[in-house]
Amino acid sequence: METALNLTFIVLLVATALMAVWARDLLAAVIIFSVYSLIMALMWQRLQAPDLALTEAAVGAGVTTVLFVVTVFKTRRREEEE
Amino acid sequence: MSAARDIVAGALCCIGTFFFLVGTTGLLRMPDVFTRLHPSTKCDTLGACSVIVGMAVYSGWSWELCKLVVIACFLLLSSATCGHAIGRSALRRNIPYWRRQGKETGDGNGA
Amino acid sequence: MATGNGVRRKLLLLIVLFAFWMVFTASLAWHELVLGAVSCALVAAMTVSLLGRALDPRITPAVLLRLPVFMLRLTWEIIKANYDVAKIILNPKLPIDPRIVEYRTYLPDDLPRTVFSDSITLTPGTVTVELEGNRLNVHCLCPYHEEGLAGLEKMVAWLFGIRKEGEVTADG
Amino acid sequence: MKRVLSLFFIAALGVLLLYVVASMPPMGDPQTPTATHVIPRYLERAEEETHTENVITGVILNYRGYDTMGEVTVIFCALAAVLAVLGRERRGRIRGFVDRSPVPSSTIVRTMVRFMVPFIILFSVYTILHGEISPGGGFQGGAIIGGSMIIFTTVFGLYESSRRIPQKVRAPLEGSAVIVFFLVGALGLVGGGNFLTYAWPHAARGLQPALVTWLTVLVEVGIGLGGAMVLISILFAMIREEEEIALTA
Repeated sequence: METALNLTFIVLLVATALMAVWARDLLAAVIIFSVYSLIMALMWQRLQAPDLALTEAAVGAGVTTVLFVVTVFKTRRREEEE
Repeated sequence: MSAARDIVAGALCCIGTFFFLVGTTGLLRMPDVFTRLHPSTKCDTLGACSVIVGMAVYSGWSWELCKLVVIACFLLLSSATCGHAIGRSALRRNIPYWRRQGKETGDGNGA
Repeated sequence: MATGNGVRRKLLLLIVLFAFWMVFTASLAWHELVLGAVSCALVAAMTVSLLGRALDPRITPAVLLRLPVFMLRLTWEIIKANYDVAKIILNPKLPIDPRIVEYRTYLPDDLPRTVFSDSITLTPGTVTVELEGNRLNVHCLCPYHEEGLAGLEKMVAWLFGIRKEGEVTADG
Repeated sequence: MKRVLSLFFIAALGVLLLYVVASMPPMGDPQTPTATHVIPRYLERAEEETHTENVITGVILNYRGYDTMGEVTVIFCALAAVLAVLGRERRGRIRGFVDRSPVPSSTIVRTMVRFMVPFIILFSVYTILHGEISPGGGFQGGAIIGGSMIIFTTVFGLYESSRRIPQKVRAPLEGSAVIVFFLVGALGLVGGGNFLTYAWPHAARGLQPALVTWLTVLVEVGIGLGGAMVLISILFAMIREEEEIALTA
């Protein structure tokens, strides 16, 4: 049971990381990255590191997402076709 | 007593999970932004709230109960506000909303 | 702003924040209480100007007393709402006929209106998509969902102690 | 060609990393020095040595105080770099908030944010002050204050929020994390101990535990305030340009 839960989290982490890298729309990438941060926060909690979980949730999912969104809107949002 | 409490708490958590499931199903089945807001605001809120109530039953009379109530209140407020914000920005961007067949599509500016 | 008014606001905010602090520290040790009082006073002094008009004329001790009853009634509405929405979603035919209806409320201020529209969002098949002045645009999932609005409005009016004819509806 | 090459490099790097990981002791191996010496020492003696109930805070601020001081400096440097590239928002230049977004913020969201922000700030104060007995601490609390101001700024605009936390308040506080940390460390020297030990051999013995606890709390407060101000300043610096363009356009 424990292993299954951990495995689910890890698979989700890898999946969101890949999706964030592959997303053509940068805004979508930022949102996916914040999902990644949330899963990571859950993971920290599971590893009994509530301090890190708090930091990850506040910084990873909250602050950096907004900073990334601001940056995305200041630059071009979509990747150009090759 | 303790067993009964466990059963009630477990049942509430199951109900919560069920509503999460329903909310996600609705999110996938609904046709447009506005209709998708309904399952995502309502079902997710009740789902989370009943999981929280389940935990409150499990913890019994203690400070944790107060904390859980506070969390539930914040959840209600924030999810309702988020639902409104998404709906409003969709309306402001003139995203047409879905109508039944035979009726014309709304222009997004009210009936 | 009258000074007496400002002090009343600060005290009210202080009390609410202190209750919040008590819940989170979960302790009655004296140093916790002193620390809490000091930090609550600090936060209240810093943020009281944020709340402005929303706090003082609207939130009174009577409102705070009525709040739990309101929450219970709202919870009942939410449960009904969810049952309803779940029934619609799980119906294979998906019997929805969405529309955006306009509703004019007699609730006077920002805060009652906000509470009203948030309750609308949480209850059967309705989401507030716009609030401007006293005009709300509500997205209804099915036509009959519209009927619940007046009852909710009454509930919110009861919470804030507003009578329908008694107060002039300020526009804007 | 480039793709194949980069894929090759990444694959090579991955294999190398996996190889190194394979030669590491297994995770949680009880035979490693970390598990035989460091962890028991922390768990057994942290409370009496650092006088903080939360061992993690004890480790971060006391045993590894130097590390944390370095981290705090890195955060401050990040702000310095952002400000060097983007520049600060100029005082008095923004005369009014020009809402260029197609969706101006709604009454409901505004009212809700008004009510939420005091509670969020109080929660972060709680997180900072209770860092030594429960999970949390300066970094987390600072991030939460920063988050609350970010919510406020996205809803009410840069004009409103920079009026509430003006630059002349923010600028001195940005370095508070580093300064408080350094001062507390130096106080340890004055008290007859080593830098950043929190222990004052010259002070009375009975005073020692309270002294250590309160110095730790002081450092937490410094880190919290500094971190929050750094985050807010970075956000303001990044939003600034748009608002100024909006004004001239």
